[in-house]
Amino acid sequence: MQSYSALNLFRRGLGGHKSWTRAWRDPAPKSHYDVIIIGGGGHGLATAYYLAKVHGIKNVAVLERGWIGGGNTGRNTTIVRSNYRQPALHNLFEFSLKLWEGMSDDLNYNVMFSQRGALFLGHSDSDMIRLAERGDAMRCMGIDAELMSKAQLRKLIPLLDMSDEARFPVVGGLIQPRGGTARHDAVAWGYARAADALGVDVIQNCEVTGMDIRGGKIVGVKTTKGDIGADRVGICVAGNSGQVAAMADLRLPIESHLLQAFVSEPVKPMIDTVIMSQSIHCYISQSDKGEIVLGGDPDMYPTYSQRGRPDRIEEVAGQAIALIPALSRLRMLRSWAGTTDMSFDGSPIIGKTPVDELYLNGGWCYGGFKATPGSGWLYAHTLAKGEPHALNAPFRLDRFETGATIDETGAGPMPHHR
Amino acid sequence: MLLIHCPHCGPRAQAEFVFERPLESIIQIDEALPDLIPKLYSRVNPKGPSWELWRHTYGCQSWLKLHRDTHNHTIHAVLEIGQTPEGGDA
Amino acid sequence: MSQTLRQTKGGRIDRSRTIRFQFDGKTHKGFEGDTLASALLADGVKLFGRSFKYHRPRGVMAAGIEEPSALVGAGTAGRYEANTRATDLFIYPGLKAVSQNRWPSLGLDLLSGISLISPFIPAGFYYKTFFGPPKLWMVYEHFIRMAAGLGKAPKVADKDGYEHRAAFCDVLVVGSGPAGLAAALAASASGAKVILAEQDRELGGSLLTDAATIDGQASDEWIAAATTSLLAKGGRILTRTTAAGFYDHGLLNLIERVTEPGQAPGADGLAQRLWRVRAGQVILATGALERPRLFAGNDLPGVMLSGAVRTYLNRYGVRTGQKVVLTTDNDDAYRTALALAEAGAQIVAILDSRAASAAGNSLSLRRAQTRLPVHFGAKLIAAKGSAKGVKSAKALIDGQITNLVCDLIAVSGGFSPVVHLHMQAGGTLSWNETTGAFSPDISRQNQTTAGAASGADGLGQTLTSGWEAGLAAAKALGLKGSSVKTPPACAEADDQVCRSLADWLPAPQTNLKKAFVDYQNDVTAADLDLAWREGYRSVEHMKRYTTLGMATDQGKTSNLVGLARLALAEGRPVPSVGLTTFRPPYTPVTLGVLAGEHTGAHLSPRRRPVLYQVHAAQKPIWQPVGYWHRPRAYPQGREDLHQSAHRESLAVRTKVGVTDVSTLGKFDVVGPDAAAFLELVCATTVGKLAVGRGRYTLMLREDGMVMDDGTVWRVAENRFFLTSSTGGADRMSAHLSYVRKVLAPQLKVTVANVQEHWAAAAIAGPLAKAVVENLMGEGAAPRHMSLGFGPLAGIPTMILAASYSGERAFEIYAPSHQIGPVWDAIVEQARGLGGCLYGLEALEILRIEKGHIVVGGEIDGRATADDLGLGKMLRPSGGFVGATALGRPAMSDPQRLQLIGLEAISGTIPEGSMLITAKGAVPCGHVTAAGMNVVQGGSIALGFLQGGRARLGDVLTATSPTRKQAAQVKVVAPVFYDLAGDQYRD
Amino acid sequence: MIDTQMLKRVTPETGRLIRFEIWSDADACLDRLAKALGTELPQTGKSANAGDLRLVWLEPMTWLVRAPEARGAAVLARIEEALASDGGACDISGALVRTRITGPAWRTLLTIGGVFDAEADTFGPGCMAATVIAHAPVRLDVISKTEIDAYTPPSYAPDLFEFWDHAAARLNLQAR
Repeated sequence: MQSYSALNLFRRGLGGHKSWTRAWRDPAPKSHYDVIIIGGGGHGLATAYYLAKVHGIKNVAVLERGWIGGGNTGRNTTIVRSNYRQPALHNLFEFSLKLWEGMSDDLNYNVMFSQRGALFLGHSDSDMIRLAERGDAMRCMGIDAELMSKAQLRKLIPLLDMSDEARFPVVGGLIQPRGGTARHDAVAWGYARAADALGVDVIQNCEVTGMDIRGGKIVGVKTTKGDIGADRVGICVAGNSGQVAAMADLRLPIESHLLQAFVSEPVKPMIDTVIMSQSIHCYISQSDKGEIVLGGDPDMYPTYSQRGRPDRIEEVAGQAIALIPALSRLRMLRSWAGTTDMSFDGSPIIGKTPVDELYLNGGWCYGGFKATPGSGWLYAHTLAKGEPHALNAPFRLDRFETGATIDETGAGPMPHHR
Repeated sequence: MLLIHCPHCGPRAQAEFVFERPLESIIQIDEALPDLIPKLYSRVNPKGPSWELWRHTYGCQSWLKLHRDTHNHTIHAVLEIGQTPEGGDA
Repeated sequence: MSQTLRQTKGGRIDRSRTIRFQFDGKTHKGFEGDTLASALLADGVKLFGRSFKYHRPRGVMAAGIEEPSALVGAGTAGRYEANTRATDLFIYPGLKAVSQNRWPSLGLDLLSGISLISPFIPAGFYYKTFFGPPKLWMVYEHFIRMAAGLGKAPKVADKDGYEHRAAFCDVLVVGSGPAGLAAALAASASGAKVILAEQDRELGGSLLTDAATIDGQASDEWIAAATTSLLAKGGRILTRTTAAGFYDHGLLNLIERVTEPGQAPGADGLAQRLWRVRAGQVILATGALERPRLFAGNDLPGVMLSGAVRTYLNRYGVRTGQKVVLTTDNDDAYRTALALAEAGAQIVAILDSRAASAAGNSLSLRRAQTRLPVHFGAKLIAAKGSAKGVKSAKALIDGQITNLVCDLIAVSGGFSPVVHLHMQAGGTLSWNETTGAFSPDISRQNQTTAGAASGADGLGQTLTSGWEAGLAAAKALGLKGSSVKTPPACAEADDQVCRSLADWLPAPQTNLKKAFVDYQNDVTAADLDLAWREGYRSVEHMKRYTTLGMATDQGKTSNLVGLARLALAEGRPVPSVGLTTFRPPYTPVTLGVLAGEHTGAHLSPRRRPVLYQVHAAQKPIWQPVGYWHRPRAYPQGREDLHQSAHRESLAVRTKVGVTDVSTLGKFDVVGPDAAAFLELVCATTVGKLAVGRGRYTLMLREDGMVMDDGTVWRVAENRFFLTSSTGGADRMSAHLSYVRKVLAPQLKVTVANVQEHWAAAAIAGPLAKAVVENLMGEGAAPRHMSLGFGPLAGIPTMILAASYSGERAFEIYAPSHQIGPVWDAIVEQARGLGGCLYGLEALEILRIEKGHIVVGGEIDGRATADDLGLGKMLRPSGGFVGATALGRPAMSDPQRLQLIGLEAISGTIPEGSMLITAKGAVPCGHVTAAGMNVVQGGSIALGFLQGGRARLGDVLTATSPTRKQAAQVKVVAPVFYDLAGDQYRD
Repeated sequence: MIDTQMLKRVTPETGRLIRFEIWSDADACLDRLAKALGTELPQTGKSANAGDLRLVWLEPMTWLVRAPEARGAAVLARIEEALASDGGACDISGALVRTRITGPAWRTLLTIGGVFDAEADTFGPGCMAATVIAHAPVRLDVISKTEIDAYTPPSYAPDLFEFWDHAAARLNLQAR
């Protein structure tokens, strides 16, 4: 692996950058792997990396139908935080957040993880109680969270509408200072490059078309590049989990929905932190490029189309302007849509399936990006040991059958009520 | 935003409708636990035609069965509750 | 300024109407009809802005919406619009525009020094450096953020109006060039209801640059006649209106710029309007965009698209150069050359990359050959110059490198049909290797493409394809044929063809590090090559790694050039390397117009109880509950919220209080099967309820969790009245309808949502009965959990004797529109007995003391009835929604969170705090609601505790690290007042 | 380019609103109701006058009757008698606020902030439609070419009426 550094950038710059080589190989699939990961998104690539790095399992292939990072890794609003209320969730996401903090150095690839803070606004005293409850739950577990007064908010985000006439007047907030954003594509590329350097085969344009299951145990997959044997297979295709699991005759507690996001044209810095709200379902941040990144509720019905409904975007625009009135004359530049794996309690699934040696990582709803390193690490652990880590044990597939669901919002089983 | 042909109100914007659930996951009240669990907590989640329950919440408030393609959004049929499609089960 | 480059006549500007405006603080003059670009170009301005990354000087490249370089900030204060294309901004009196991304000034931009280190910061350089701890990256990032961004950030709220409007038509035609007008005429003549949308301020498209003769008329006259005809047939014509998005089932969003960027609106206050158009058929006549070519310095001010040069000359009367070099792969550029020559410019050279044998034979080309220096097989290697503009060009002519002195380089790299909307609609493309262009292939919606957007070449083809598309659309809608049978015909059909021969290879001597593909984002051909070398070979990887096509021009001029470069590296044909996805918007759209009216105070409905104004007169503290606004407390004098709430709750405990409970969910359930129906939704026994009696009930979700609570009353044998929480009322309404219509369609019952039909006052306290009987007569007050009827203040009312506060209480219901006198009478009576109004805060204190649960508090969507201590209420026989799912093992786990009461041993219990056994321990529960013992005082709370019911008597800490508060608490049963329920009864 | 006259919004006097639903033996029940009300019930998506009563189709097998306040109780009793055990009726007088919009531009007004084709030629007098405008649920009943009744829950009414007043003011300005 060519080392990345300012010095090397300078040296190779003297040669016109002609000597840079591929960041990761383009290998043909081998006939057999110890572990096959289906899905070359951030989670799948991170899983492969940690399998090789932490567990020494290097005979690993990541099979990607299209181009790596082309699913939800490249279609999110890049927010990283661990400020959840339910213990199983904040423990999972905090584990992930700690990995984010060392990721660029670990991968020798700058993922631009920027801890400019993740803020939830409160718009009533009852919002503030709920935020304090969340913050208290986090603080008891050693996770950073601080309540913000109106005066502090005014200083932090001068453009925020602090007037009492607002439909949802801002009365305070809860900030996680260690939260922030990262460069989403770089996460996929960084993990691919680092995994590749450890011997993992990252195979693009290789669609899994079937599973070879014998006597209740998976022994390999069929792909557009031929049949490939494996001792263990991990599904990691959030957005399409149901489609891939169906190849093993599995039905999942997952519906595929659509989440849209969009960015404005770039302007000079105006918003430093990630802004979310307890009452208004939109989230706002400003990328390093200067674009305001905006997202909101999903489209509320099952679809794989990646064609969003315009009224959802319009709603988010209204919400964003309500919070920051100066956004009105900025222009939406690009919009996109991702297919989300909506699980039936709003929490992910990481663990075994009823098929021996077949594992599932999915159901991330619209919160998977921030979990990328943690999800990969824990999934690698689960795949390596054949048993879940304590952190992902609660996120087992059979929790719906037993009733041990992990319902952050208390919205119940229907994804569109969430 | 879809255009849904309500059998009562004619073609109307999706903004007037609310998706409820796939027909396969309608659970009768006396459903036994072994039948309820898969209906409540697992989905075919098809990429293609799907029978779904919607409601014309901001229109005539009817519950409607839609046969809708989840991939290209073509709506093949909209039926009233109690109607069954010709040659198919819904 | 003197408008030195303005021609004395010609063009579509109105020389009689001078418009003054400012650019970078300097006053300029232009004419009505000018864009900011044309007016400044006429004044000799060449430098318009600085590029994103290297701060290179940039001028105007195009004459329309595809402009990547000439971006300005337009307007001031709340009307300031950053990144406005100078080419898409028609000047108006008082316009103030400023250049962007430069410091301290456009001419002297200190950040242009970045250009010096450009060899070391190629595409994706930031991924390879800035390592170290995240804190260190934050330092680097601070400076990167300051350098990035383009325009200044807006700071002021926008007061102008935006409107959304729905429109429906048979045929929507996008684009009013010759193809669009012909299509609209054909559809309209066939009886279709037509909407024609044009992004420009006037109709005509290419005809505004290249006048022609159509059907024997000058094109201006033909356009005017077409307009008259369309309007006469009921068509709607929208100018300055861009089709920004093509969504499902024939829905398009059109953005109408009622005012220009930064311009003050008229009396109606409207800046922009969003048209939500649902069309039976859509015809896209969106034209084609000219592409630049690869040579070093192709981004210098003074390098312009050939068509744009002609537009500035013909439409705006501005000759943008005196000594001109043209480089082209098609015949169209010859028309530019001839027009320039006719206007007195010197044509230094026409460099045609085609071989003489492959060139076209249009009239323009033939005429140019006779009088202008035309070189076939010739290419540009480099443009040279400075921020002040191009000074010379280095060309490869007949294999020789030749220097040409010039002040304008007009470039044509062929034309890309505008297929964006076709692709947004889900269509597919076909590739023309000769012209190097994608054009629409299969349509997935009721949509066709016409004119240059469909790959038509020349005005003759364009008019015909538009006409045919219009007829076909009408036919598809089942309309009668057109009364007019022949398409519009033009005299110049032969001349207006361009016969592009795509040539993607730059001259071999070209310095690719200075050959820009994406002008705004400073992506060069060398950057693309580097990305490919590093393995970013999927078109999406290349885009994301280099930022190609991600600037505000959305790659309109750069995408295909970049794609061709990738195809070249891959050694594959262009279509096989794929395309990035086309998504809305076609051109950037203000967030303001997307939001429409629905922002600020109107973001979402503010539902007001019918007594809103009556309460407002008392100046209460309001509380949002979902969409509702309800009084939280009625402070007297200088009371704060807590003092007021305590006084109000004390009044209820000792005398009497009145509160508005109008917003509760309410349902009439009527019919012989009413009881049977209610037993499906209510988890408690309902059927045995006697007429005139009521009881508390719970409704569960299908997964067994408590969804809501309320009361159910038997009004008559076959008539029930059901109440539920305010916040859950809409959900409950949908749930009841679902059970009634989907699960139990056979039942003979009607369920009517009467939430807003009834308004109600709750009267609670030891003197509540006296209030009722004073008003309605002796014996009018029903006993606890019974109902009665009777007139009050002359209005027929219903009285439910139910208590949430724990005191003897009555809810008096009257129809909403008649509640006024009823309320007034009750309040007057209560006050007369020493009582007062109480709000939600007092209600909260009272219910906590009584251990009553609330939706959104203890009913949190995760609690079962048993968790809430109400398990015994459930009908053991089951048969209600949610009963079955309770049989899952985890639902009866003894370690579930269970509702408990908490009494402070020391300190005040913080609401929402965590319950811990020792410092540093993992929380074993939390406080859901905290209040006080109303009469005796003392901090009490409700909460959830793991296995809580078995832990009564335990001492825990309720800790709130975020508020630095804690209290020592004792776990008790969740009721603190009147355990026996004596206060309820008489 | 809007051809309009001054739009006016008039909040009329309140009347009695009765919602009723038929669940069984529909044909006979409809006959009884027709006799009781003096006219056939309007078809799907339609409305009609019956003396001083206004009949509006609401939902499948569900109608709204607007009666003068003074006759409200009598009309309700008559409907309940005709329904017998084949249907149920409820007084919902307080659940909806009716407002009358007058002026030929009511069609344009109702396209503002909406998703329904109020400009369709087929949506004429005697037609009803339920839709959502500016987030508020609205039921529309076309009275004549220049008049339409809009019914909305009272809690949404203040916001919606303010929205319409603003939009109408804009239209009136543009018409000048």
